[in-house]
Amino acid sequence: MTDSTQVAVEEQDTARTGHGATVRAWLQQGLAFGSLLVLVVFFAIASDNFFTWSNISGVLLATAVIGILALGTTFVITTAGIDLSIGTGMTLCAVMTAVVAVNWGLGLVPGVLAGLAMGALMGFVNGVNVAYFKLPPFIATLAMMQVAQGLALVISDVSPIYFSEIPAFKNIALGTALGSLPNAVLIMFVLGGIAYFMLGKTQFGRFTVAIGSNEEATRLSGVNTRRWKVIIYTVAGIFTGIAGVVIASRLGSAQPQLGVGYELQAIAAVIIGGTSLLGGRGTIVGTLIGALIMSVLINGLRIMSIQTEWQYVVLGVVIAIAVLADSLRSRKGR
Amino acid sequence: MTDSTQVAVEEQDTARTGHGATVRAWLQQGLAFGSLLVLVVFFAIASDNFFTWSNISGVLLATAVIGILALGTTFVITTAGIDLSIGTGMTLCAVMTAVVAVNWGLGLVPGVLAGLAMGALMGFVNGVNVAYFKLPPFIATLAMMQVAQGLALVISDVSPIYFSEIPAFKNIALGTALGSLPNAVLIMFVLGGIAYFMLGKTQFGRFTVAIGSNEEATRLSGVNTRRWKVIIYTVAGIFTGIAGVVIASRLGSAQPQLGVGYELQAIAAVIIGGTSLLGGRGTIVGTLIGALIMSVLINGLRIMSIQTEWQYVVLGVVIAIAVLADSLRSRKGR
Amino acid sequence: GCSDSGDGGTTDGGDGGGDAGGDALQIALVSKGFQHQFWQAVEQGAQEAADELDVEVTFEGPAAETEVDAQLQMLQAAIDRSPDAIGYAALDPEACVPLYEAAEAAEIPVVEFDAGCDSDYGQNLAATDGVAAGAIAAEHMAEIIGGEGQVGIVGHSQINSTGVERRDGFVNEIEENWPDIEIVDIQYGDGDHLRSSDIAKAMIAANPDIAGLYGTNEGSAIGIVNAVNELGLAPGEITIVGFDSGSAQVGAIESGVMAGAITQDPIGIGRTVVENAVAAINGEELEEFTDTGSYWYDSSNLEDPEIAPLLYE
Amino acid sequence: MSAPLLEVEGISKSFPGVRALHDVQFHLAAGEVLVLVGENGAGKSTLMKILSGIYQRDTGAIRVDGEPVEISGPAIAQQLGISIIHQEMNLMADLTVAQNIFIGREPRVAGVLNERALNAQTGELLEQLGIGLDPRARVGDLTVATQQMVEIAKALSFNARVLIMDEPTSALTDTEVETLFGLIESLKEGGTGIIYISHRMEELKRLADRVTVLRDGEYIGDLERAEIDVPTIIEMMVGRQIDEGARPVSSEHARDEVVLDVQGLSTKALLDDVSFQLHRGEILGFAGLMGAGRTETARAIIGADPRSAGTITVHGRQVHISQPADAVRHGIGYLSEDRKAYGLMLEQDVSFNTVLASMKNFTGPLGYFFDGKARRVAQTFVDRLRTKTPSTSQQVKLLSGGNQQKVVIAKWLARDCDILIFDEPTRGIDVGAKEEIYRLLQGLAADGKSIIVISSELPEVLRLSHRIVVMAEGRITGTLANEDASQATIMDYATHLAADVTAAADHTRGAA
Ligand SMILES: Nc1ncnc2c1ncn2[C@@H]1O[C@H](COP(=O)(O)OP(=O)(O)OP(=O)(O)O)[C@@H](O)[C@H]1O
Ligand SMILES: Nc1ncnc2c1ncn2[C@@H]1O[C@H](COP(=O)(O)OP(=O)(O)OP(=O)(O)O)[C@@H](O)[C@H]1O
Ligand SMILES: [Mg+2]
Ligand SMILES: [Mg+2]
Repeated sequence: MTDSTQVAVEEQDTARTGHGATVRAWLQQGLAFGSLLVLVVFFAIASDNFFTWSNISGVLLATAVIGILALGTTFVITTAGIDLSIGTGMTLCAVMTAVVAVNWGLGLVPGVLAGLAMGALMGFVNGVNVAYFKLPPFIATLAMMQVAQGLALVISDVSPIYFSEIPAFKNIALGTALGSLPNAVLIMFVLGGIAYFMLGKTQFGRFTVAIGSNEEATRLSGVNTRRWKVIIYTVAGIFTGIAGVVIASRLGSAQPQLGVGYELQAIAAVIIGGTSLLGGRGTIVGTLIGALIMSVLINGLRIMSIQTEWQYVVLGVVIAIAVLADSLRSRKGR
Repeated sequence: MTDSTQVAVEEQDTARTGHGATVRAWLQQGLAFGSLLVLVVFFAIASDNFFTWSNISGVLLATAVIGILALGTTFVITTAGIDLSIGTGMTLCAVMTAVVAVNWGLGLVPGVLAGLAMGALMGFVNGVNVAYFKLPPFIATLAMMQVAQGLALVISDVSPIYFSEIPAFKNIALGTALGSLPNAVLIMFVLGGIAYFMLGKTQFGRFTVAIGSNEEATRLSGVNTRRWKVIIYTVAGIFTGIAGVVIASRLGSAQPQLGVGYELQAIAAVIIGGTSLLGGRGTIVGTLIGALIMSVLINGLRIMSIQTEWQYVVLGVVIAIAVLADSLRSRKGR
Repeated sequence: GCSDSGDGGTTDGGDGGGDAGGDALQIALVSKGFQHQFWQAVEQGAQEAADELDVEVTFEGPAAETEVDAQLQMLQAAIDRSPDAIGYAALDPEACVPLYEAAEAAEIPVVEFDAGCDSDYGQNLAATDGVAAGAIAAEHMAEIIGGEGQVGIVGHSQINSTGVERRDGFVNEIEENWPDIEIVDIQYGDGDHLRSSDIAKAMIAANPDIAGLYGTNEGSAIGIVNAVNELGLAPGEITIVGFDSGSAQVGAIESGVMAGAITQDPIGIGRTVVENAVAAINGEELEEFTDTGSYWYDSSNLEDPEIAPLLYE
Repeated sequence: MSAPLLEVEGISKSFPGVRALHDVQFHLAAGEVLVLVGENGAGKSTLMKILSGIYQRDTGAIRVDGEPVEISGPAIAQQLGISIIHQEMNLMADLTVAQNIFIGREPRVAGVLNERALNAQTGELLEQLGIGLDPRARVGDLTVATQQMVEIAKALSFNARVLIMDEPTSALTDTEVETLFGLIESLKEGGTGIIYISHRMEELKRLADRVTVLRDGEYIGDLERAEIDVPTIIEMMVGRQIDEGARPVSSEHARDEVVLDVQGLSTKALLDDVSFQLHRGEILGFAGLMGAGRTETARAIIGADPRSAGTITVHGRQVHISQPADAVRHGIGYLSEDRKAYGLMLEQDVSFNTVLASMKNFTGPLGYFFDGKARRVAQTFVDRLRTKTPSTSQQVKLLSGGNQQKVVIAKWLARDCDILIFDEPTRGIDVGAKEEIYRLLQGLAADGKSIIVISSELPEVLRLSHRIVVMAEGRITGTLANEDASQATIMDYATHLAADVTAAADHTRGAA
């Protein structure tokens, strides 16, 4: 009798869970990837101009900024947190880079470092507010969103700062170190690889997932959850800083009024990819796919000359459907 | 033996929980109310022009729209949900009102009803997506946010619609049925009363809190949680509809591009008031106080002619502090 | 007494003229925005005039030109501060009417800039004719591309008066006078540089033969310039016509990537509104409308004395 | 003979890959107590969830009063008069006791909730049940045991015809257990049929009119009251014999070395001058009534809750512990009594949970995590504790209650702390596995680890501990060597201070 159960159990194993979490994660991503494929095929059929190298590389470039933001925020969302400050925060980092590189005349490297440091600082403050002052992440980062927006305007003196004196700066995003793909795209994929490693293969990632699954149980297991949360938000902040540098490089300038709205796009990408807002479930590959879905969709609609107002409608519906498919699947799994 | 335990338990009870939930709720609101008072006193001292009747009534009027949105969304947040569609949704309702009342020439009452119906419909769709299709509320309402934004532009034919032919329409928000307070303010307070009653004194409210506390347990108690969630989102949608009518009346027009950003302000008001994003804890009085804090703060900074960019910074910092005080208190309470 | 600020150098403005009155006049400007270069230039002009006339101005505007409600609250707060005069640029011509009544009741004169309010109380409107400006842009575009081919528009708003006027002026001019030019697409990027460049790239991808692109404000125009740069197209391969000024546009025109652009006179607008406000305080009669003009500039006239001062950084 | 009150036949239920039930049958008469026993993962809870409408059966028939029924949801079960106390807490933490019990059935006047009537009604119910609880207390503020009482009151409030209790006593101390048994007696007299699930064998004899045994999801057999014999039942359950180990004696651990010295520990809420010493190789039992402060003592030691006074000395060095991470760093591990809230990541798999407290052992350069090693270690614990799980990659929420508990135990065994504090470690664990865990703990102690076991089961305390600390009302009222202790002496210490306090309280109340 014991034997028969065992067999049944083993069967199940290979059939469904296999390496449990792994298979589930793959299914998830498979689904998001399916949505992406459907979109690509649809647009390729609908418009001759979609599937050209120039447009594809344009789509990838358009994904870069949102993608990098989404990567960082995947960690935060996996802890059951949220980061609303990434949009304006990115702008503040871009402005910081410009102020140091151009206004202070310190040049490219110090500028970039300053931008990243600014991102780390914001993330650190967010983390301290969330972990030590127990602010709900929504509020802590909403406050930071406002502060960053204000500070970006203040330190830039409410005017764009151009990198015209540092022509090399443009290459960070638009140079082509490898083939003809813009560097920004490479940066996104490299960061994706790093994030994948961090979330899936390191202690950092384990604790990120654990905190999102059950923070109190993690704390009682002897994990210094507060310190780790600060680290997680700081890492997310560094990604924000990188996004800031990339967008500044791409635009050739720091535009202090930019940024609001990017946070929701990035968060949407993360969730479409399969990361759960309830925490405990995060996928980096999914996030990149989610970001690609968003930008393919937007690009495709533009290529097809859909009116801007209808673009909003379609975007909303597709976001819902992309996640719907996932949620229906996991309901069946029950 | 049983007796002794009984006494012990009761003692503990009175000592610690008192009237448990009630006391906590009052403390909460007391704290938010304290922050509000501090702000009012500060601005009254800092500027002679703050504490004038005209300005106070202006502040109240400015609170009305955000306040009404925040009231409706308090229910949703109490269920541990979120509603990002209230900002652009409000706009869609305003446009709907205008289309029916002005473009179709059906006049005031059908217009208002159409606006409310539109709100109810959006809420209903959100509710169905969340309850039956198991979409995360963040995504369901983010999608609706986009769709509403697009539809508002589409049905208005991308231009503001003016109510100049229906002069009475302005009175909905700006008439003064009672003393010299604008009706919009009255509407907000009356709705506040209704919401207070609904959340605290009806089964609707009880289930709202129960779902937010432990949805599964509520379901296992025999409550049709899915149906109630649809009802809750629909009610929130009706509040959105009312906000749409009020803002249209106040502006004398439906502005189809308005609305983005209102959702975050309203949600911030709700949380500042003491409602928990984790669900299970909602306070209507707190929400109104939270909305007042936001608008007093913004108005005060304007009255003091603080530069706009610094206003953002101060706003962010004050939001954080207002909630911080609460979170520190509740940490001690443990 | 209108203003309550203590005398003698409270803020930067108080240069201690020591006249009989002592306190400087207060003028509150409520604009449509503050972050864009255009509004920064308006503020600059206002500040210059204020310094010359020895008055104090405050300048504020909402974050986006969609925020009608926020702007009304700013106007309300301005009235409650009881300045000596208000300068207002209406985001919506109707919604401001009740507040104009409040200003009238408080006996605060209101002068207008950029866009007016449908109330009789406001005095003088200092603004540019956006439709005319759009038509000028269209004319130059058409001439440069030789009167035929496809063009696209990257707008900054499908609904704000500036966005609509500049687009409509352009479209009407093409439709009426240039039958061989086809407007293939109009999309809107909210003046966001990044979004505008992605839109421009998509337009170019969708219409490989496109001959010209028109951006209706600074962000839209720079977005197009960035797109063309990113695609590695040679300067002039696609004719770009922009709007407004700023160092990036001037740079793009100098390098030949952009054919030319329309500039308004925001500094002039700022100056005019302050001068008119002071005149209104003094009870002078004001004209109904001051056209501050719009001008085509390209590499040939960048340095011209009439144009150069209009090209704010 | 009329049809039985409830009858099920041929019930099978599979989850993807797991066959939880196969052709199971049982019947229940009115006024009867049927005790359902079986190892962890035998399918007891699954069967009850089918009866209460949470799961749908794959095959088989359910008859109430001889009529076939379809129980498609919790509301239908309620209508049929079937009421259940779940194994895992299912309460709304933010609502009060009264609001929880009567959710959906609140007294209303013209649609308006009548809170006063609700509280009065609840007060009456609680009084009738002999549960001393304020109807207005917020459930989230109550201890696990009190919450369990609320669950019981809630299930009873339905006046159900069939009452299912899935391990209702696992979190209760003897006092509440007695209260509950009294209730069961009176319900029986009223004609309610009761299905009772428990791993506590001593309860069988007290309660059962009949015992039904399940093993690996299959029906094994029924025993009438007269036939009930614990060893026989255990053999039917586990398919082999379990011999109970002997009680230890305090002198068994000869080593006098003090590894943990707690002095004057107090907290704002409850604890008052708690002092004790734990020796190397010793198992120190903590006994006491519900709310005596044992859990609070443990939480205060490891820094999970703030202390108001007291020093903690580990291996002769006074240590500063302000959060659990500090405690673990000093070699103190704490297994919480509430596995769902404080012990497990339900969404994660067995391996994830097992290694969480000992991440250092699996972490290499750059923070690289050795997943393969973690899985191997997790598998060894699955084998050692006989955890019933298809693999180490099964999500913990899909395991049965007892097997979840084994995963929490594995987590602390993997960490290999010098000092282990186990709070109700065998909650919901079946007899066979329990004995294995006892041996495991004794083995650890023999290897020189020091262990504190907090338990509400006196037999367990006596079975395990070298010495026994008894607490009451936040104070230590006695410390006994095992050979001096009996259930009676422990109860004596556990209540005598309470009596004093009661007298004092009555006094002040009289004065006020
Ligand atoms: N939702 C589910 N998905 C997959 N497997 C499940 C699920 N629920 C239960 N199981 C499995 O079904 C079997 C029976 O579980 P059940 O909870 O009924 O056991 P039990 O007899 O109540 O055990 P315990 O005494 O430990 O509570 C177990 O192997 C368990 O892992
Ligand atoms: N979070 C808390 N805040 C304040 N008091 C609490 C809290 N948790 C528990 N208590 C109270 O502290 C007392 C001691 O509870 P504790 O859990 O330590 O007792 P215990 O001896 O472990 O008993 P059991 O776990 O069986 O209830 C109880 O009266 C309980 O009501
Ligand atoms: Mg069970
Ligand atoms: Mg305990």
